[in-house]
Amino acid sequence: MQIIIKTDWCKSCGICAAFCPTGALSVEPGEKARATDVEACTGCGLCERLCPDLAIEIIKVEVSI
Amino acid sequence: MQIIIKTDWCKSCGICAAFCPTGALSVEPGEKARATDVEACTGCGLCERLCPDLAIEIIKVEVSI
Amino acid sequence: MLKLIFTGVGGQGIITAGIILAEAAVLEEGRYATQSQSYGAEARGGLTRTDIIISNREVLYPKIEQAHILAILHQRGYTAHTGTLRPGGVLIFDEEAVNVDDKTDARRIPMPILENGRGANITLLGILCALTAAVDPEAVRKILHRRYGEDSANYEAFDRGLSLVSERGLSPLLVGF
Amino acid sequence: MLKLIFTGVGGQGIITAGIILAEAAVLEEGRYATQSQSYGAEARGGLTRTDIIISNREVLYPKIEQAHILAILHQRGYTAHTGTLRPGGVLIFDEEAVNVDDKTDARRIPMPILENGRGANITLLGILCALTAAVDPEAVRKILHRRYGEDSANYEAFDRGLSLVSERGLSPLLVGF
Amino acid sequence: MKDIRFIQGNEACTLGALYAGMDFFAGYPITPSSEIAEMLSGELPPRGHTFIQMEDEIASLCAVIGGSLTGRKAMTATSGPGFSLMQEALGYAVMAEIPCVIVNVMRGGPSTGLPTQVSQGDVNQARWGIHGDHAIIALTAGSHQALFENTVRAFNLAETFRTPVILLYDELIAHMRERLEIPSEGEIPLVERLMTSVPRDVDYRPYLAREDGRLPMSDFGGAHRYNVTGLYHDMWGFPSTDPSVVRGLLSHLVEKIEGRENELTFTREYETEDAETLLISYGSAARTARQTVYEARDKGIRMGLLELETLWPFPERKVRDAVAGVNETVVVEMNLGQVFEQVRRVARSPERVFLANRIDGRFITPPDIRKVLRIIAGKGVWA
Amino acid sequence: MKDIRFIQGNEACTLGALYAGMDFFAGYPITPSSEIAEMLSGELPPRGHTFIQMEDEIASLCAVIGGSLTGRKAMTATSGPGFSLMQEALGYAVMAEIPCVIVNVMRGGPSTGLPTQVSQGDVNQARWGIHGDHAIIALTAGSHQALFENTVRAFNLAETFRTPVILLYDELIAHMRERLEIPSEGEIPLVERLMTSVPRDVDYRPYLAREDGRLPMSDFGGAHRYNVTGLYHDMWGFPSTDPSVVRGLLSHLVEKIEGRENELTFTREYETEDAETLLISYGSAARTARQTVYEARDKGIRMGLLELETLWPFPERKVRDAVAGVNETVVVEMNLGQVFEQVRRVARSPERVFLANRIDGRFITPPDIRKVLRIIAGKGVWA
Amino acid sequence: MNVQNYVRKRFLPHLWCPGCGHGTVLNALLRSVDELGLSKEDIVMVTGIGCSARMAGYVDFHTMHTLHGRALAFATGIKMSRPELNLIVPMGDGDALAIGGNHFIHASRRNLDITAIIMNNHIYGMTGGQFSPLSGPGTTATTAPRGSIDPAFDAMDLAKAAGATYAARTTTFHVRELQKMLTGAISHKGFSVVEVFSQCPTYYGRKNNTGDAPEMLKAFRDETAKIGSKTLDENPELIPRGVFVDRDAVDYGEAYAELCRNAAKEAPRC
Amino acid sequence: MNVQNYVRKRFLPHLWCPGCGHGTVLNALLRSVDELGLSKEDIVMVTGIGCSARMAGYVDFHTMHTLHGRALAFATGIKMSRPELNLIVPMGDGDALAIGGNHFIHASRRNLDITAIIMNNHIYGMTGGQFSPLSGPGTTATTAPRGSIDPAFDAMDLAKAAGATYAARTTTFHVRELQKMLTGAISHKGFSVVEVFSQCPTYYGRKNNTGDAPEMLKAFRDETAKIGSKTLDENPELIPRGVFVDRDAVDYGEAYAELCRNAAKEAPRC
Ligand SMILES: Cc1ncc(C[n+]2csc(CCOP(=O)(O)OP(=O)(O)O)c2C)c(N)n1
Ligand SMILES: Cc1ncc(C[n+]2csc(CCOP(=O)(O)OP(=O)(O)O)c2C)c(N)n1
Ligand code: SF4
Ligand code: SF4
Ligand code: SF4
Ligand code: SF4
Ligand code: SF4
Ligand code: SF4
Ligand SMILES: [Mg+2]
Ligand SMILES: [Mg+2]
Repeated sequence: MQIIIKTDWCKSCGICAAFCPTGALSVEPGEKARATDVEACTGCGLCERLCPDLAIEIIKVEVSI
Repeated sequence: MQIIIKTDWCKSCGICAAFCPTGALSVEPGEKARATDVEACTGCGLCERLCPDLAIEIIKVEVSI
Repeated sequence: MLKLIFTGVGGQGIITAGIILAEAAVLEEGRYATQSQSYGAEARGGLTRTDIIISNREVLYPKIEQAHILAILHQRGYTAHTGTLRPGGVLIFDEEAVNVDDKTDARRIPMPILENGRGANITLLGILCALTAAVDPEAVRKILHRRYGEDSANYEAFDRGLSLVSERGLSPLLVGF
Repeated sequence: MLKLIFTGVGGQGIITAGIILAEAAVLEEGRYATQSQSYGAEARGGLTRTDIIISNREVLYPKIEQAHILAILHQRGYTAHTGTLRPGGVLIFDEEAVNVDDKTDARRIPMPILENGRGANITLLGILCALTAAVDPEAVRKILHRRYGEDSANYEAFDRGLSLVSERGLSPLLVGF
Repeated sequence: MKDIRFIQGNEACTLGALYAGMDFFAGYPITPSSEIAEMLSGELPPRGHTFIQMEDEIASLCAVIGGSLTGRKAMTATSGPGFSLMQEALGYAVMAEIPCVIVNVMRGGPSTGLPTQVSQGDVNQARWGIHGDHAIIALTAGSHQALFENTVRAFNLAETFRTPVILLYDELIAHMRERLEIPSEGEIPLVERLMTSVPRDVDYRPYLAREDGRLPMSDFGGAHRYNVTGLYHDMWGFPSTDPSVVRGLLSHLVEKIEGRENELTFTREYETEDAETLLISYGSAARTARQTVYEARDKGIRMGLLELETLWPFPERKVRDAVAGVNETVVVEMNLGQVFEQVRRVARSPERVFLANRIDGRFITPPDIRKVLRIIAGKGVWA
Repeated sequence: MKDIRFIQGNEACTLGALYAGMDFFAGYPITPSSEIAEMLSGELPPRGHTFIQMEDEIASLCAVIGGSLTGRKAMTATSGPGFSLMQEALGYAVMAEIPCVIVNVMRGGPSTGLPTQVSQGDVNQARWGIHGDHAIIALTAGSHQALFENTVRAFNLAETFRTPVILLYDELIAHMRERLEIPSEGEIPLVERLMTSVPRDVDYRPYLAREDGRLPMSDFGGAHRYNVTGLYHDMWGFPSTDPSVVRGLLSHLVEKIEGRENELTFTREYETEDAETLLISYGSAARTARQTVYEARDKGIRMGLLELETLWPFPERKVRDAVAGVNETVVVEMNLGQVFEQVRRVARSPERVFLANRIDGRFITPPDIRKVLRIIAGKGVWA
Repeated sequence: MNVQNYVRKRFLPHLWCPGCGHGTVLNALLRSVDELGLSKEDIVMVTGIGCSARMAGYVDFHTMHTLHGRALAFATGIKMSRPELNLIVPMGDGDALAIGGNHFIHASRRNLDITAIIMNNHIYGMTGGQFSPLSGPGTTATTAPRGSIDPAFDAMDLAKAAGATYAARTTTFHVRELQKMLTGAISHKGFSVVEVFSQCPTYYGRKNNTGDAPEMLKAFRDETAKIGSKTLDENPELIPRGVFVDRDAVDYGEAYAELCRNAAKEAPRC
Repeated sequence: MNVQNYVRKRFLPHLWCPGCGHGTVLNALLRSVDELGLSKEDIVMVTGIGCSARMAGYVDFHTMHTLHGRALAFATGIKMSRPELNLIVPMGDGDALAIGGNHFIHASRRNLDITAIIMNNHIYGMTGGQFSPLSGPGTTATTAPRGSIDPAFDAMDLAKAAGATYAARTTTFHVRELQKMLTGAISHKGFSVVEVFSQCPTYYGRKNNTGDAPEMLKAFRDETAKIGSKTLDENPELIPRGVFVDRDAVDYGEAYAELCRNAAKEAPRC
């Protein structure tokens, strides 16, 4: 899973972190969103849809075994 | 029963005559409405309500025996 | 230049009559004409008036203060517009519906116009054509044809007007132009 | 006449600070003042600027081309408005948030203003009062009282500003008037 | 064979619009303009063109703007009350430079006024009804033939200058019937929309004027994607508050019209060569004025008429020159002197400019004019 | 004790309205006027007076007219786009002679233009935005103190002349904060509605003017039943197309205002006594002009300022006389020269009248004026 | 009683065409006013522009003839100022729901105590017979010579959805029902709407070959049915008549008065 | 896919406030456009004036930013001229239903194939927080400092009553549902409306103590329920979400094209 956060677009609203089901993201007051636990991300895509600033992109990386 | 037709207000539309249940009224083409059969009038008041020109007044005359 | 005013009440078709007359002059005889009408709060069912001016050159001022011919189909028209007839003009009116007093300095021509019911306005045109050099009857017939096709009622009404003039023994007048 | 410009971004409260300062001058000290601000498409969350002019007589032209004092709480404000400071003027800025280059001909006064979080704008007022003769600290305190009642956070923020000036060993300046 | 009609002015306007290639009409009925919509509701569908009756006048002009932007020659028609309601959208058309034609058939105002009577009271509103600085083109006509021609001209100017054009005429012209000879195809040249030559996928700038001031368009919804707004905007159509952009755009909007007075001065002259008294008039009032001139000439009086067909931008030079050559000028109109004020403004000797007018809902008569001529030593009378 | 405030212009206007006795407000928010509605939504209910937010500007002015007719001092506030939408209802208020105040806080136009920037572009629209002939009163102000006073004056004039009064001021005044000293009660006299003395059940004629031109009113819904219409009407308020009624009503509507220029000329003069150069300005631009005058005087230049507070009816006599006494006149405004054109119109030597203006959404500066003064041999520049 | 007591006799006979249903609406309204025992001084009638709007000229109430489509906005101002007056606002179908549609839905939403009457002749009468948003597909009109393609509003649905607390529909044939509904609407506290199908023989009739006024009334009789009636159940293509909404909800004027009372208790502000 | 392909990158980050729901509506709309496989050239976006209206600046379609309340009227002109284009008209709640209410109901009535999106933040955002006709009683706003007394419209009821053939409501919390509804609306033939509750933390939030944007989204989650769900049945005070109308009816553009075809068969007229 790849979580791309366009920090120049992010406005630190905190929505992504508040609703990420797995706690993969965090937004400190006044700071941009950060993927603090990429491992936890299930790629559900909720954050990229909720973000009002089009600032997140989730890319599912195909892991070849 | 008294049928008062204000002929200067009547515009000869024919509505009163068309719907008087007892045929008490008649309106010849281009002529004002006339009470042609006052006896037949039951005083139902339909004509005075239907008239778009407020041209009819029905007065129920109390007949003292 | 011939100036005509028709007046009546809504539904009598005098505006249409005015248009047909002017149309005949313009489209069939290559002349110029204007037709205008007055509206008012009372336009509907109320008094109507149409002014027709026919001329050999462009008509500028389209309102008529002094008509050569005034045609009246309703008493209220007489009261309201009789003053617009020029002294010595022609007053055509329905002999049943309109009472004309003696004060008007005009040639009075009573006619049973309204007798023709819905065709009365066309009858009026017939009378006018027979009575004046306003337009040629053929020109009017062509317009009637364009507008109403073969519907014979109109031609009959028109011919009735033409013949009324001869029946009454009236000879053509020279007015206007 | 003293001309001050405050600049920052939406939410830092610099417009309120400007109003309080001018209000203190007008309502408590009987002077004249104008306060105006620039709006723009970016007003919200974007760069804001307020111009305050304090004078002993009526202020006519309310915009400032050449400020005596420029207070900056955001780097973008520095870039955009540094040119409005008159040569030799006073530049007060947040020492964390704003980088000031050497080119500006001004007395530079870095201060830990934003440290005070939501009260930073009031701290700025304290600094200004201690540093200049703009308005008397008591006048500002009265306005704070009218606006916010007893809420002690504001007085603390204000006093923090006052003491910052002495802590840093700065002495009052004579600017304007 | 000549195509001659005997019709109302509203029909002449409609036929003119069709001749000009108008293919989009949106409107809301109002006396004395309704015949235009009525005729078009019959004429446009068989041609596959758009007729739509909207919920009100505001929506009508908005729809017209939308239609125009997508490549149509679009028009609406109304009268004073509806025209008042259109001012906001009219300002949008000015700002976004949308070619379109707005017909205002004048009736007596202010307010509901005299719905079925003649007046020329909306001349100044046509110029200044919009908020903010701007320039506008407004034409008028005094006969059906001229109305036809000026309707075509209105569309031509709208396309040439990428601007709304107002066609003002009065109730008398609207409802009177007279002869109209329809010009044959090609007899009046048509200005078609100037399309951009910028190819697809290349940066098209909808608000970048060419050297001659014209702005090539690209049908909205077509090859180029751009933005249209009523805010001040840059050459791509995106909002800007940059002072130089603002100044540049407003100057462009005004200059493209006010700066082209020459190309926009349409007048007719009658018996002016040796005139000592000049009448200036327009619309139906000019008929009375011309009649008066002819009657005067018949009596040997040297009178002439300058008939204006452009009302805005006001034909300053033309009027100033015409007035300069005569002893006195009488402006003939059916309002309190809206064009009269303009003539006074541009005349070198305003004290020799007089007003013959009528404001009572009745058509102005030759005697009304002669009365003023008789008392010309005095000033304009309200009669 | 003096009641001194440090507030925005919109608040000063609101306080002026309350001082004047305004007890009915209907409006629709728009930048830069919204603070007026916002403040009133707090202030009117506790007084038991009406505040209502309507669905749009059209409805707002209609409601205001309804409120006024029933005896209220009623007002609405808007900006260019909303004012454009109000033109039809404004014409109704003119025609039906309904006292009310319409505040137009000007922003950059045309169209949506520059919503948050300063402009004075709506001066001519205030005069001519309505269709049909008419007259209108429009006031303006260049400081909060003056704005307060002219707001009160607007209500006074509305009542005196039974007419809508437009209060035009600009975004700078609206949003800038400065000192306002609220006059004590009675310090500015208030004009209350002139009520009819005709008793109940006696024939009351709402449109019969007294000898002094004033029309006593009777609260609609009260003792007298009459009719109100936007059509031409007789003295009872019933529609009429009689030419003499029409002429009489229009003349009355215009004369009651245009004929009272004297009573309606409000200006301020600064340093004009011995001035050789005269600035004429109004609204916020007059602040810059006055500043420039003082700076010039400091250098010994004999410059003065005539500040207009009445925009319409244009104070012709006053301006003509003022201009006559100086070498040159510079009109200072933030538009393309709307008042400049008026000054030129009335000046005896229009070629000595120049324009210093600004049209880019920025506030006009003393250097802008000085630039024009320097090149005064030339003509007004658009800078 | 005599309805003629409520009219301005000098303006009668009125200017409506022979057989125009608008006169019948006037007739019923006057009877309703009489039935309610309202005095002429208690009533303000506000109209817009249209044939319907002429009504303001004929009734001897306080009358205001305003702008096309805006009557309810004017009435809102009057009612907010003088809550004790009875506001009656007759409108044409175009007046109410073409240009006036926004004021209609907002007046419905606010629920200010005003009675709106939609005199629905399915046409723009005054301007000469253009189709209205209530004409419906297939209607022939001067701006729809081949028949309109415009779907029609159902005024009752719209009133209800927008928030009107009383809404009823009938026709000029059903004169007793009409009077009852008008009485119901005027007595109702809150915004009430009565839609009356009204015949326009001059334009609608002529263009659509309906026959004369009596014929048009017969059509009203035959093409409508009461809500809840067996006839309607069995003939769902008929147009329903009856009271569609009649509910209690706080009237805007009351709510505003309450707001004022509460606000007055606060400390003074400015 | 990447939503960023559909935006004009030079104008981003956009000017909406942090946490503003309007951005989420944009986000969902772009995904829906992508899902439908529409090309940027096939889409015309028309907006009015308001924070919502800024959307036209950000999307890389044909875009028109018009006048407050009038977007649907402009869009009607465009669609009548170019029926093959997809018209998308995002509007604020004030834009759509205060000043724009009339165009909204008439566009619904006509059933011209346009997709309207009501970005309902229950407030006038752009002008600084005045109440809107969708705010509802009790809402605090800059023009309702003591709480609004204005009843609110139900946009779904209104759309339905006026004739819209597709009408759905959801919130910016329900982002998948939102995308689905937008896709449904755009593919629908006829007039479609999607109402999206969108948070305005700056004005609505601050005035009404709702907490920050995430808190406001939680409220959307907790105070709404799907039509037909058990939750809604059990908690009728919740606001229903879902598709309220989805029906077939002749689209105005088609009807007009048909009219033209038939008319063209007649003999020429003038
Ligand atoms: C702003 C404006 N637009 C248009 C008109 C023209 N107009 C007058 S009445 C009317 C419609 C009349 O129809 P309706 O409201 O149904 O009333 P009716 O005459 O049928 O009773 C129209 C379009 C006007 N007076 N004002
Ligand atoms: C004719 C007109 N009236 C008023 C305004 C001011 N105005 C701009 S946006 C707006 C309302 C914004 O609210 P909404 O439509 O709900 O959109 P939001 O900003 O909340 O997204 C208003 C009243 C205007 N621009 N034009
Ligand atoms: S939702 Fe978007 S804008 Fe908000 S914090 Fe997360 S990444 Fe940033
Ligand atoms: S994709 Fe889902 S799990 Fe991954 S960060 Fe986003 S919300 Fe959390
Ligand atoms: S209904 Fe009235 S107007 Fe019609 S004919 Fe009878 S009396 Fe006359
Ligand atoms: S009252 Fe009844 S019965 Fe008598 S005439 Fe009238 S309708 Fe006929
Ligand atoms: S035109 Fe129709 S609505 Fe108007 S008065 Fe005549 S019949 Fe009645
Ligand atoms: S004011 Fe409200 S609606 Fe507007 S951008 Fe900010 S949060 Fe969004
Ligand atoms: Mg109707
Ligand atoms: Mg909103």
